[in-house]
Amino acid sequence: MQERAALSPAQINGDLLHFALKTPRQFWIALGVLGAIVLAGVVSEGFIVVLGLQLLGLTNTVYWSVFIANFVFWVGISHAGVMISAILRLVYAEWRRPITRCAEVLTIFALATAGLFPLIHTGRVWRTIYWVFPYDFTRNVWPDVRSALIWDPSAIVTYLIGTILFVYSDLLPDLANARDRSAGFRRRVYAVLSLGFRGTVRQWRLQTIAGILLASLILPVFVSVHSIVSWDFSMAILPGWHSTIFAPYFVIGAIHSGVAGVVTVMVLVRRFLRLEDYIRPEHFDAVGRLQVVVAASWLFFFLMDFYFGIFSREAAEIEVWNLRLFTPPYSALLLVMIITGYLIPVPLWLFRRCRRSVRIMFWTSLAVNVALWIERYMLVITPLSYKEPFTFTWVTAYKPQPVEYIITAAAVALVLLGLLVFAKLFPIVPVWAVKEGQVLRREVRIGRVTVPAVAREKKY
Amino acid sequence: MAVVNTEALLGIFETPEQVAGALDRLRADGFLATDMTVLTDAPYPEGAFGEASERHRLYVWPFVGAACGLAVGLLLTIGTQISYPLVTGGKPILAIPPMINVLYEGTLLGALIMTVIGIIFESRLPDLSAAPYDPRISQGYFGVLVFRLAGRADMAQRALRRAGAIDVVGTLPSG
Amino acid sequence: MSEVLGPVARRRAHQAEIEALLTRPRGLAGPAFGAAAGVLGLLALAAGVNLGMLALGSAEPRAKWGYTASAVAFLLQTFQGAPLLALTARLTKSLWAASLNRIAELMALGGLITAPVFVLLLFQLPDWHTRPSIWFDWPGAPQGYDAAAILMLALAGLSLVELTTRPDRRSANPKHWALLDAGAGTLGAIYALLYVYVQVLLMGDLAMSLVPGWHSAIVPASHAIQGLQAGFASVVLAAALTRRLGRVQHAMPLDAFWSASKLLLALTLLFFYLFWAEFLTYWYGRRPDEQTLLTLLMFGPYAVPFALSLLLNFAAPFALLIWNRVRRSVAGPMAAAASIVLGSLFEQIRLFVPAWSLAGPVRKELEAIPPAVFPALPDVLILIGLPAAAALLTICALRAVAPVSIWEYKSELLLKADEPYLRAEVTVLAKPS
Amino acid sequence: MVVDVDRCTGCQACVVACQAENNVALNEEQRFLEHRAKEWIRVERYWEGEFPNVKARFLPVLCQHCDNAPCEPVCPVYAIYHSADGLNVQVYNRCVGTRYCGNGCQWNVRFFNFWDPSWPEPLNWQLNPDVTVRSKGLIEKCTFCIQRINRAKRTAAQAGRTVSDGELQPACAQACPTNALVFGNRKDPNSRVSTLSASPRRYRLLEELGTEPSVVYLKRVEVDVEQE
Repeated sequence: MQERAALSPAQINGDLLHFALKTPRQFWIALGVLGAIVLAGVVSEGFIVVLGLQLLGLTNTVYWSVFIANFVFWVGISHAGVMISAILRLVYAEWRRPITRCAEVLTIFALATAGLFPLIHTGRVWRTIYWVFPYDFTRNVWPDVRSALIWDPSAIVTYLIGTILFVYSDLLPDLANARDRSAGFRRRVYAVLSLGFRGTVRQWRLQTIAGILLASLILPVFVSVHSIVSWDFSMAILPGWHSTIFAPYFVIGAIHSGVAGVVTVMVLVRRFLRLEDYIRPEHFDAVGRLQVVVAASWLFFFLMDFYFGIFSREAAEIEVWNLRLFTPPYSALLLVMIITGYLIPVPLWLFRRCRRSVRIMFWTSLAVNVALWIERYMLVITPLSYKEPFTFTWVTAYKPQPVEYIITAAAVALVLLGLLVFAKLFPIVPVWAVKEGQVLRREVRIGRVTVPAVAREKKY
Repeated sequence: MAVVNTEALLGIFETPEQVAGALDRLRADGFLATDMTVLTDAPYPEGAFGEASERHRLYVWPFVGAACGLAVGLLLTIGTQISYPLVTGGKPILAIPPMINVLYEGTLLGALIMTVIGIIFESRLPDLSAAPYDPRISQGYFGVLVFRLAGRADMAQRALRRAGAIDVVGTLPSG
Repeated sequence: MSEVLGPVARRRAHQAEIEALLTRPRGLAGPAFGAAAGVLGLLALAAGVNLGMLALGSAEPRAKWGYTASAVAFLLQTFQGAPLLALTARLTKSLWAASLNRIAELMALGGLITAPVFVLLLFQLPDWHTRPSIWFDWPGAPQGYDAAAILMLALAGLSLVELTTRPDRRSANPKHWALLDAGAGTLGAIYALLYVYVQVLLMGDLAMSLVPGWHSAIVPASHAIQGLQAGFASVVLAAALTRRLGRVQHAMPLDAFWSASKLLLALTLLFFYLFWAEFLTYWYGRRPDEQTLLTLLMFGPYAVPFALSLLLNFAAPFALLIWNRVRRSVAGPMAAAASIVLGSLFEQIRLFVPAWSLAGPVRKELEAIPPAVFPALPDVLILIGLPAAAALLTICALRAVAPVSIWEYKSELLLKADEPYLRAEVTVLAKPS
Repeated sequence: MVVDVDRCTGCQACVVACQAENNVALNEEQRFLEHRAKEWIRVERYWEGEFPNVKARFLPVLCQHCDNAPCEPVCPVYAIYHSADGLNVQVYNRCVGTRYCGNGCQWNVRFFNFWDPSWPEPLNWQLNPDVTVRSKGLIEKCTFCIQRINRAKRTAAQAGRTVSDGELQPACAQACPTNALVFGNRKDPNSRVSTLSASPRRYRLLEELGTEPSVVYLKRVEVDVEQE
């Protein structure tokens, strides 16, 4: 599986630090375009603050909408980082090396973007500070721990801080490397950030242990985050939301979209940073195998949600599924979701040749995320807008409004912008991990074939 | 922190084999295993250069952090609920299941923060010492750092040179 | 920098070990085997007789089948969950599991016991008309579909055993190897899919359908994950016993137990997580039907098996397995595994006995919670006898094939070796594509 | 509160009275088309039967002030709590507008302010000074005219007695020409509300959710034998 070419450390430095240390013109163009989209989103949000949420397509029953769908979607994407990085570290998968950091950084920016949505979707944005921080000291009124919306910030803050620290501790050796390769002001900044890391035996020892230790600590957080997001929904006794399966269903959906998100970012990094030597077809091959399993589990949970929704033959739950399956536009959306989330990508991923094609992997990964966005949209909107027992709320078709489209697009741009700026400032491929891979690289001859091999520390 | 105000010498090598040889030679000259370390640009298997194994207490940090996180979490969840006991939805004032969700996050946050602090601390960072360093190390060269020279600078330098060092840099004027 | 190694030389060095594995009297030695087989056989016989008496007795009350259902579910969790370890290892190309794969796959033979009793249970189900079900009122539901599924699962297990033991039973030619390469993975995947499907049917038709208002979508998934946990645990337990009693310590290295115990730890955490997801939803929702369910399944008449299940499936193995020193031994993982296997039994009891105590006409909601059904002597004999029968099959199979798959052991030797690295020693793993 | 469905004529007097008493924003036609109309109490109208044998059925729906309200614990900022009187109280100052409570409520009686309300001249002169005008971005709902409850309590406390049954009425009950809406203290076994809710016609809306609503409905008495 590992068809890595042997590379010298100097060459690795040159390739991987190039983008961080030099500024090509495309960078400014990309920065400008993404910045403009983000700015449009900020302006739209300004209108919302001034004019109120009437600008959104909300109605008396559909109180949560695209913003919450975006929130769930981006939290889902953010699961990529830990999924790829932590699990692959724990199983010592060699192919993790070039992709761990872009996965983790994707987590940071996706999560930060996700965190914006619950705040901007509230009616009084300027007061939400009360929600996250205790505010009423004199009367001792604090946030209510019994609310799922308190579990939510606690989980997201934990995950965000954890991931940032994870990335930082993993970045130390590369900051030291960048310090050694730069001059002037940049050098001083890198020197301060790298805390004077010099690469002693002890420091490397701790780096390798840290990767494993932090990975195993952050995995339980990772599972809890999307579970708690799912409990925002399943705690309410709303038919279609109040389901026990939501926690694992959300997590597996998050992994599905997250792994696809990592593939997308891998392709982008490979293409724009010209890292064809580092992010190689065998990496896509390995991710593709993983995706087959993840997609199958996702479909299983989707079917369970469906089966045991209608299993009880309760009118309300059946109504929700009626809406999803047979009522346009939801029926069409559901069809698109199944096709792009499973029926197209999975058969392709079964073929080794498709898994190794960067182009196919890119488009299938995008398709999966289209499907997963639709899934979240359906999960949020349909239970809210099914025909309820009261005539007052019978016809409640929800239509997204222009500001919602703009802010959704701005969120995509914001995440990409974050990745771009990060890649500009820091090496997005972990230089030291790639070098470690070269150190541990071996070959074994069995009969007449030479098989790639890897050296591991003897465990006992 | 390790080598503040201490004279030290850094030999630059091209191959790991030379480094292992240099360590052997230094030990033969009477330097202690704790008086030298190897600088590399990537982790090598433990003991590859025949260096002394490093003891650390990193595994204690997450447990301490988890305990702190749990304590802070308990304080916050219990404190906020009983400081102004408002009934909501007929749920008990001290509602244990929701608390467990928050406590869980608090515990893990504490563990994560303390672990990263532990990594930095155990790595002896931030390193403000003036010990010699050379940018070539992160370019694939190897460094052998000898400290606590105590007047044996020449001896160390000879040993490094003889082991194949292409360069020796140091904080004291080389002789 | 890379040196070319001589795997053939290494292999020759280990040839003696492999020969020993091949030629030694397999599994338990003569009299010990006889004694064990005798005891297990007697227990199995007792279970069979009691099952027959239950089946020939009056149809009502159906509650009397609760413990039989628990025993079937227990077999499905442990013996039939075991081969999933081999599948996971093969899919991820994990060399550490090479020495556990054989035991894991042989345990699939338990399917021969599970399938007939499962089918017997299907015909004890109450009237199906208008019952909550994923089959609605389709003709032949649920008996036809469910029986087909469980038989297919047993069959897939047998094929897996046949395929993976073949190279050890007779000399294999290149065609065999090609078949084995493709077959073991594909068959394993089919087995896994069938396993999950059977779990859905088991929980849907033999448990949830019987309890008014119980339609928890997570239950099939959490039961399947618990099956992975109990299955992996039973492999660890069985392998640890075989290692000791069969004296194959050198062929089952510590590494296998160390790595398996990490998976067990992860699955133990997952067990609690899935329980929590269900519990929290019900606790927070507080609808009357949900509160009834919480009482029925967790805190009411079956509080004791529920508490034991939480303790043995989660608390005890978690407390053991978080310590690396415990994981890095044989006794530690074995103790945790034993706890999980036992806990799994209590988990089945708290799920299936209350469900079958409600097996009657279709009701919209549950008005009163029935009192606990305590096991009578026949129930106890069935609970012990059915796993004993499956264990008997497994140890009989161990007479015919080596406890460690020799062909996998040999290929592990080809792909894995210790060698010096400057002043240290490292393990080199080859990764053929 | 007890709602006698048998007495309700669907005249909507309660809706208008509530709108006036509680400074609820005006509902223009466009608001209904957008499904953003605010009616703290609303009269649901159902048609039953085939033409010409059609019957209109009316059902006034207001906040049920559930004892185990699903809207209360989901609020992260304690903007909703359960008062000692058994009221489901919305604290406008604290509300940040997550609208989570609105999702939890199955009766759809929680209304979000999509904009700042405005009253054209001279309607702004009829605003009730006892009731806050709620700004945009928060949730509002029926309070059982808490301003009247508090005033009655104050008056009674000054006179050194407790509030007697029937001493106070929320605007909707006061306006009801057929006395279909009856308000009172459920804890007082002799109050009219308690007597009425002991009726065999008693039921509660969406009772199966187990939220213990405080509003009791009395079933319609079927006089039409043909229908049965």
